Amino acid sequence: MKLLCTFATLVVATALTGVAHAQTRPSQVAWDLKTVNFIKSGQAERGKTLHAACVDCHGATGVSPSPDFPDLAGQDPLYTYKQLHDYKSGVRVNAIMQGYVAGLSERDMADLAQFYARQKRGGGNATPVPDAAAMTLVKLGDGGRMLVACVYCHGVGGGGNPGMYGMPALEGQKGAYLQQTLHAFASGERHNDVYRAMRDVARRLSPTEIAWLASYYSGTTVAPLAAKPASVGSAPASAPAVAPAPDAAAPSASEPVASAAGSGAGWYTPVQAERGGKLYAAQCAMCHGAALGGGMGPALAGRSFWTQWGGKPFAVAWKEVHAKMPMQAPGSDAAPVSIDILAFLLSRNGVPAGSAELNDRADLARALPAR
Amino acid sequence: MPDLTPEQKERLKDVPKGTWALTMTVAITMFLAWVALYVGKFLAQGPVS
Amino acid sequence: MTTNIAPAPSGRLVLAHVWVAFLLFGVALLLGVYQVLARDGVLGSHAASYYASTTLHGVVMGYALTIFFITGIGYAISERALGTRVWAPGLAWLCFWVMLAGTVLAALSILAGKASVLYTFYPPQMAHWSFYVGAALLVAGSIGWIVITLVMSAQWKGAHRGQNLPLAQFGMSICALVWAWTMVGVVLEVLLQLIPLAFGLTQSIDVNLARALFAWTLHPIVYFWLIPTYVFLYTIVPEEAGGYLFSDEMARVAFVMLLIFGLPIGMHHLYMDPPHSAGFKLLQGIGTFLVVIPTMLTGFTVWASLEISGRLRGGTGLFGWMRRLKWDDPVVLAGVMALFMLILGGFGGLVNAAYAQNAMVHNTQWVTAHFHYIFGGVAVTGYFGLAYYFWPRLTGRALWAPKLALAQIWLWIIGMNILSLPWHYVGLLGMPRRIAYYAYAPEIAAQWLPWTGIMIIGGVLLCLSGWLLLLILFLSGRTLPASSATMAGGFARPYEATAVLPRSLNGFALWNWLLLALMAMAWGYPIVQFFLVKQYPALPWGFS
Amino acid sequence: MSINVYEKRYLITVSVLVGLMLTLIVGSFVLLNIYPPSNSGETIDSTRLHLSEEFAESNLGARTNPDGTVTVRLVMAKYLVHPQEFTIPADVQVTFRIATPDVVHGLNVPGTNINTMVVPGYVSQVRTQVVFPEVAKHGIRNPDGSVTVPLFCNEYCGYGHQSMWARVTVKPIR
Repeated sequence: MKLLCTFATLVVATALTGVAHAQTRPSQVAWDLKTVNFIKSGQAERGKTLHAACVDCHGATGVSPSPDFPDLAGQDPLYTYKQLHDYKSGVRVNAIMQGYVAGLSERDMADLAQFYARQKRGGGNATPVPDAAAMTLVKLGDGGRMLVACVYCHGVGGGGNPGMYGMPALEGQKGAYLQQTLHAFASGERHNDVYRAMRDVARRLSPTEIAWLASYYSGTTVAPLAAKPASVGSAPASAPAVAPAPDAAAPSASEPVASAAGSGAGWYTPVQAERGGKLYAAQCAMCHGAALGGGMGPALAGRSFWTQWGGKPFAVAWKEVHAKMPMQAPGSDAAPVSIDILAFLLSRNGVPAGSAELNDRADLARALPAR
Repeated sequence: MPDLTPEQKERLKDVPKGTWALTMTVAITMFLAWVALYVGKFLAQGPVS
Repeated sequence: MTTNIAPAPSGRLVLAHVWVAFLLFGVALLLGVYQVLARDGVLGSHAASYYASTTLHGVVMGYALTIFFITGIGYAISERALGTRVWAPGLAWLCFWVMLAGTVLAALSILAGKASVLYTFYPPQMAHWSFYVGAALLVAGSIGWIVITLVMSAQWKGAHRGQNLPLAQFGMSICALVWAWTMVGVVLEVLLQLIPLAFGLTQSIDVNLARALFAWTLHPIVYFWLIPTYVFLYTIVPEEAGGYLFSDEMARVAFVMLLIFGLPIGMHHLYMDPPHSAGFKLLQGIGTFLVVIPTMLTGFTVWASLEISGRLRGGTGLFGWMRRLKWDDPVVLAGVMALFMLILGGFGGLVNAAYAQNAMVHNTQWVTAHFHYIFGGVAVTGYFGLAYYFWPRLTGRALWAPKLALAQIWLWIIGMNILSLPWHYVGLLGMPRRIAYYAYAPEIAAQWLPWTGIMIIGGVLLCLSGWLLLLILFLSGRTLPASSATMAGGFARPYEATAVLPRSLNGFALWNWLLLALMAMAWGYPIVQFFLVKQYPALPWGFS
Repeated sequence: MSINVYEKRYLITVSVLVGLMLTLIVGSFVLLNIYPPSNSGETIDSTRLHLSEEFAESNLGARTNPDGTVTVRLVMAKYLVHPQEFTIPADVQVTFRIATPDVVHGLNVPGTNINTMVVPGYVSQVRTQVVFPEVAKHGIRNPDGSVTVPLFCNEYCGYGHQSMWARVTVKPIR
């Protein structure tokens, strides 16, 4: 696990430089006869050997151990190939994946795609969806908001649609991953969908609806997420002639700041938390999960936060974050960076904000509220 | 020519005036209706090419 | 006095064809009611079942009902007109079973949800191979009828040198020729493009070549459907109405014009397609308007024949004869109603065919309303008349309840008007074709809702009428004593003496050569262009 | 071959009427340059559409040309029109250029003559000028005086066909 985190961060710097450039380029994969036949000719056996490098995050047979990383088992081979290709061309941005894919040839991608396509799909059997409104969205869409039903592209039950090229199966996919993906499409952070097909759908969904859909397809219950912290370079650099501004459905990235019970109880300022959010996404999200749900690293929200740091002096949290993190280069962050990240963590756990910024001197002795 | 009795021939002397009247009205009405739709809605909606 | 008249020699052959046709017709009517309910949102919203239903409704009405009925009744008409047995009945039966096998295969494929590509196929969306093979068998089987009809004509002319081929047989021979020329387009598309792609022998398809070949078929197939009704109007209705056929020669002229002008004008189905130039569209557009003339000519000649019967029965004054027509005879009623429906149905066609004006209505519900009005209103009403006329002559039994048959026809015409008139209006409002339910913003669908609600009533009436027809025909063949009408009853006798006709109005060779030239001129380049200019073929897609 | 005199008169009348209709049609073509949308010369590799220069994702939508006319580039792909919402002025020459990466689609805008098939392998092109009062009959009036009218996919393209449409906002020229 350690090795992985180290490798990932080294790559971050290179990936980030490519982000701005990758924004405008569309996916380089086109469903012409040559490409479709090339992918069809992928050798699953050879893919199996290549898969060895992916087991940590995506599981032995492509069923990922962590909710933040997608299942690849039973996925449409064209879709898998396109995602790998988009990572390599930088059209799809993810620090870890781009590092891994850099070494893959197109032949490797086709073989991997065929290997995963043959694996048995994971995921629980779809538990009844929490709400009828989601079923209407899935089966009929919503004319008023120009939303097309999910079934027409993703197939009944999200089982995939072999009649269309490169349509992903959603059935049994990890709930958190589905949620993150829809939020990423909504904010435009993910933009390798051809002609904004998913971005134009996702940006019209509310976080609650996104949670319903994630629950329906994953067969698990996914709690609605406050709007995803605006990560680095999320807004598409060159908005197309008609930039469909994310409308009211997707609230802006301002954090749900807990109501400060008087300035004394406040720990950080919302602006500070905002800055911290960006830094978190860049440095910590890949191991601790974009939604702080944990992954390779422990979860940083909810119960694990409170048991670890609740009721204790702030110094405990400060030492852990500033001295030991980031894992691959402990203590390499300057004090203000660690402070902002901690402010973000406090904000995501409902610790009250205030007018005064969190700082690594005055607040060290103060005890964090307990829960 | 079928062998018609004089009385039948008398009845048939006006054939096909009725048909002529009917079909002419139909033809002209259809023509006028078509022109109305062509000019009134099609051309009214703007050019196309 | 009831004499037990042996049914016509090929009664069983004809009845087998007509029963298959009308049973399928009954099923397709139920689907029609489902569709008019579904589109109005009454039955919830299910795209998959709607499009499967629309495919089956279209394939049955457009291909199965027509091919089975026309070939079946074609045998009966040829036998009566020429007074000889159907040539090679074995071949006729073989073709019947081939057609039936094809229809069942295609129907099963559609019902399994594997072929929701509608009756117009729409490559590159692909159905299961069984659908295409089924359709091909149905069409291939009908070739037998073409051969039989033309051979019977040739044999008769051989034995009756210098005599005019009886008008009814002349009409059915033209119908056979129209269908032979028409099917070339869709047969090429299905055999050379769709079946190879469905079996995976090829991996991509030139969509625009496929559309051009299908457009070749898509218009003249309408005359294949209509000519039997025109034969009914020209040769059966005047006699049944107690009058005379106004002009035998003009009837033949009309049939020939339908063959010549009806074939090379399919491009009005491609007016909005980019690959064809405005010039060829205009050429075939003008051709389409020329085909208005034989239709209007048929209108005049048949109305004149009815006028004769009306006046003979005491009608006076300019229009008095209309009240005196034999309204209580289902055969005559069917004929008169078909003529009335030809008017509004024809008007819809004028709008569609008017070159650029097609942009106003293309692929809106106006087009669907047009062809329901003209196919359902004119052709199928004619089929009812043919069925009521031939049933006693085929089964040796009287029509079960002529009064009920009158009600069935009135119900059909009223139902069709209630269905199709609001349908035309909804088309002018811009409602697109083939939508399974209202998935647009509510305020947009709201404009159409009152009208699509009314259409439900029309749909239900049509279904009732269709099933009433089945009941009448079923009971007519079974229970009642022999009817006095004999199979020997003749066709309409011409009002004015008909001299021996020039070879051209008695034979078909001249017209076939002329057609070859016209088709080459009209469709030559538009089809060959796809082999000259570099095309980018499309990959096969699913429809689900 | 003797033709009854009434029938002859009738046929002449019908021929004259057909002639008048054709005159109006050919006249519209010759004088007003009105003809069905055709683009027989412009093929395109639909399978690689999003990589083409003109139909790249960033190039879609309505764009005013230097000479004041407007060009709207759309892509119709299984079950979405890209972009789903755009604005065009009334009474200005608008050129629609549409292509599809997958199957056959079609589009029509009620109240206008914008109507064409969109087929793989070719770029569809429709030129028109939207007449505001006509469009207003079919659209929904917005507070700013413009009218939003639907653009439907009108050719069966699969189970999502009935869900495939776009919103066109037409702005009257003050």
